[in-house]
Amino acid sequence: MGDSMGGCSTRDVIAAVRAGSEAVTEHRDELVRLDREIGDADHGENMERGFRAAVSQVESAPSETPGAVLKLVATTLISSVGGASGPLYGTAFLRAASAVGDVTELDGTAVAAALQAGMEGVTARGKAVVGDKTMIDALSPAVDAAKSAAGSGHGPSGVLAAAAEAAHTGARNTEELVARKGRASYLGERSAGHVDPGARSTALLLGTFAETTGVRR
Amino acid sequence: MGDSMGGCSTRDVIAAVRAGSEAVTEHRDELVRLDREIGDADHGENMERGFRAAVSQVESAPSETPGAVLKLVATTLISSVGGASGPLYGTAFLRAASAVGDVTELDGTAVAAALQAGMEGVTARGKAVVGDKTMIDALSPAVDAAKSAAGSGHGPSGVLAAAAEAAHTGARNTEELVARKGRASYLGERSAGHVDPGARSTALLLGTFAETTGVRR
Amino acid sequence: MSVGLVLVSHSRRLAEGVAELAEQMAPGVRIVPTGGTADGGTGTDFESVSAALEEAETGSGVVLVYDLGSAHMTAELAVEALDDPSGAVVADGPLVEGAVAAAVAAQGDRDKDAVARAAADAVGTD
Amino acid sequence: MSVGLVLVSHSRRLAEGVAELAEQMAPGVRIVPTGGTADGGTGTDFESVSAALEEAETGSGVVLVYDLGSAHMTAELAVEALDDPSGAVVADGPLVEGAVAAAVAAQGDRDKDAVARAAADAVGTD
Ligand SMILES: Nc1ncnc2c1ncn2[C@@H]1O[C@H](COP(=O)(O)OP(=O)(O)O)[C@@H](O)[C@H]1O
Ligand SMILES: Nc1ncnc2c1ncn2[C@@H]1O[C@H](COP(=O)(O)OP(=O)(O)O)[C@@H](O)[C@H]1O
Ligand SMILES: [Mg+2]
Ligand SMILES: [Mg+2]
Ligand SMILES: [Mg+2]
Ligand SMILES: [Mg+2]
Repeated sequence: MGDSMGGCSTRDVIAAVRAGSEAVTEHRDELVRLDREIGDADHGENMERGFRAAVSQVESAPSETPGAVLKLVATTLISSVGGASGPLYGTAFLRAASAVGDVTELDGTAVAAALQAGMEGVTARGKAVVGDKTMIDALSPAVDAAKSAAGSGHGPSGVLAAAAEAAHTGARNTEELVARKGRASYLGERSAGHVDPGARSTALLLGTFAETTGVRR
Repeated sequence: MGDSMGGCSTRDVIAAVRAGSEAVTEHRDELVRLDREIGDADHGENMERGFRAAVSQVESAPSETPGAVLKLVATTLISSVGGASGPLYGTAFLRAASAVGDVTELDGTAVAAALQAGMEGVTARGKAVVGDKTMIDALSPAVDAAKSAAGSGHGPSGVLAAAAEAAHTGARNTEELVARKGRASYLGERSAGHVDPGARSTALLLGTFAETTGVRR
Repeated sequence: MSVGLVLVSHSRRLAEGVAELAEQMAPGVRIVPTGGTADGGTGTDFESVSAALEEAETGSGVVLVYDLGSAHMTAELAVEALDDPSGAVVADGPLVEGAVAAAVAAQGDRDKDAVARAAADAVGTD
Repeated sequence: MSVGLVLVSHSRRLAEGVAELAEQMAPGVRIVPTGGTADGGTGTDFESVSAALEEAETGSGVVLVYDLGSAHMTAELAVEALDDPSGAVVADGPLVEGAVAAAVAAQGDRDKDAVARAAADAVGTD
């Protein structure tokens, strides 16, 4: 759909979660490979397990608002992921749900605000700052890009497309960083030379959300 | 026997170890009770197990010298006690064995030197100083008393009797101390008001050694 | 009763072993080990931690000790999900040494903040 | 090969759980858990630690990590009993966090002193 052709409905959010789950499953081995280099080789499994559970929850319990979907995804990720990404993405979705409130459709500004709230949740939970080689290094530039796209009048898909592009760059740039948070911090200098798995999954999810929103019927 | 009536033979040392084992078994519950207050309630079992094993080793493998007996006791305690007292008493007996060397009989001076070496072993192993509420608080005054008794011409039984008396006082005085080493240090101030189990077992053993040597046929 | 303890580990065996050690030093303290994901893998499980929080609550509050960073975050989330989050506190400090120190402090009838501090100060305890 | 690791705990389950965690971060490192007395009780066993030292020796040396003070002393004695005591080093540092940090350092082909230092510095690692 065109960028300004309207908001993001509950059905759109559900579709995005479903697409996110498929993307994570498709990229499972890549995420495992990244996590094997600087972690414990489970990020792919963790994300696949969490998003599968989220889809099945979202599909079984009808949600009335985008916020309700986001909240259900949050609690399901928290209960099912089993690794650091569970509390982190869980808190992100929880804060995003609070940020969007009870509205039935999200415009570009609401999407940008949801991303920002999500990022603040990750920061509150994990205490990482930009440069620590975590998902924050994908999420933080994504939020900046989203806000600026929303500010110049873009709708949800434009905002998400801008966020996704920035997140991809941010994730790629984690390669040279030395980890200061999460398991990878145990590796010290040796963590440099590898992309952070959580930054990669953040970029992947945002890219998928942008695509799903962009091709909306 | 009279105090200066001769040295301490290999058989005497074996008899002392056997008597030590009996004493520890007899006082098993007392040691457990003390360790329950400021530790993990196993000092009685640990000591009983260790000294039983030591007696059985000493009785099965004929040793030629007092030093050889002490060395066998050391390695057996190290292998069988399972708690801090294993490495500590083990190192004490090991150093005592080195100190007495190859002689076939120990005089009062040799006994005092063995006690001193034993104490230095405990210090090297456990890093405790006087006042930390450990077996050192029984052993250290015992060594001083032993050296002074040996210096004034006492034989083994006189030296051990002096050591035992000082050790008993030292052990009793641990009651008011706050533990700074070993498990009891986890209790902080709350460790005061209880006698240290290891100091008590040290006093018990020295008392038994003194008695055995004193009633020698 | 004394403050309860919840051990939040990535491994069930690890948590049970720590509980075993801590209980010997503090037989009167309620210590609940948790570890591993619901499907038996390595990781932490929010639901088990929440259940453990309930089990460890004696009315005097609960202190949680964790192993790695993600266990810390799961512990925090479980506390935030309580009806009264002020009843539990996540302690910094090494898991084994911290759990033993916390258990001993709880056995000594210290309140939950003092118990948490004992865990945090456990580095270098003998 | 990389430096080997021996875990000296008072509990077998605890040691095995720690090995499980550390192995996930360092699958190429030889990690040998020991814990409990020969008769299955809680405590440390000199003979098992000695056997573990042999098993963990890959030719690059061994680092030992322990839980409580008496495990420290048992670890030291086992090292002193080696033909070449300079081949192994007892690391200070918390058991779980130290073992993970040491395993990761060993995986990174650090020498045994650097591996021991990684364990000692593991306090407050994420
Ligand atoms: N404190 C933190 N703050 C932000 N992100 C973190 C933090 N700790 C870990 N992460 C992210 O989580 C990712 C790892 O997730 P995952 O492998 O699922 O969990 P675990 O490390 O527990 O196995 C890392 O790549 C990183 O992006
Ligand atoms: N570092 C140390 N230096 C000297 N003595 C110590 C030390 N640690 C413990 N002890 C002694 O060991 C005794 C406890 O022995 P035991 O109960 O057999 O071992 P554990 O504490 O491992 O259960 C204490 O009462 C104390 O006298
Ligand atoms: Mg991982
Ligand atoms: Mg993991
Ligand atoms: Mg004991
Ligand atoms: Mg013990």
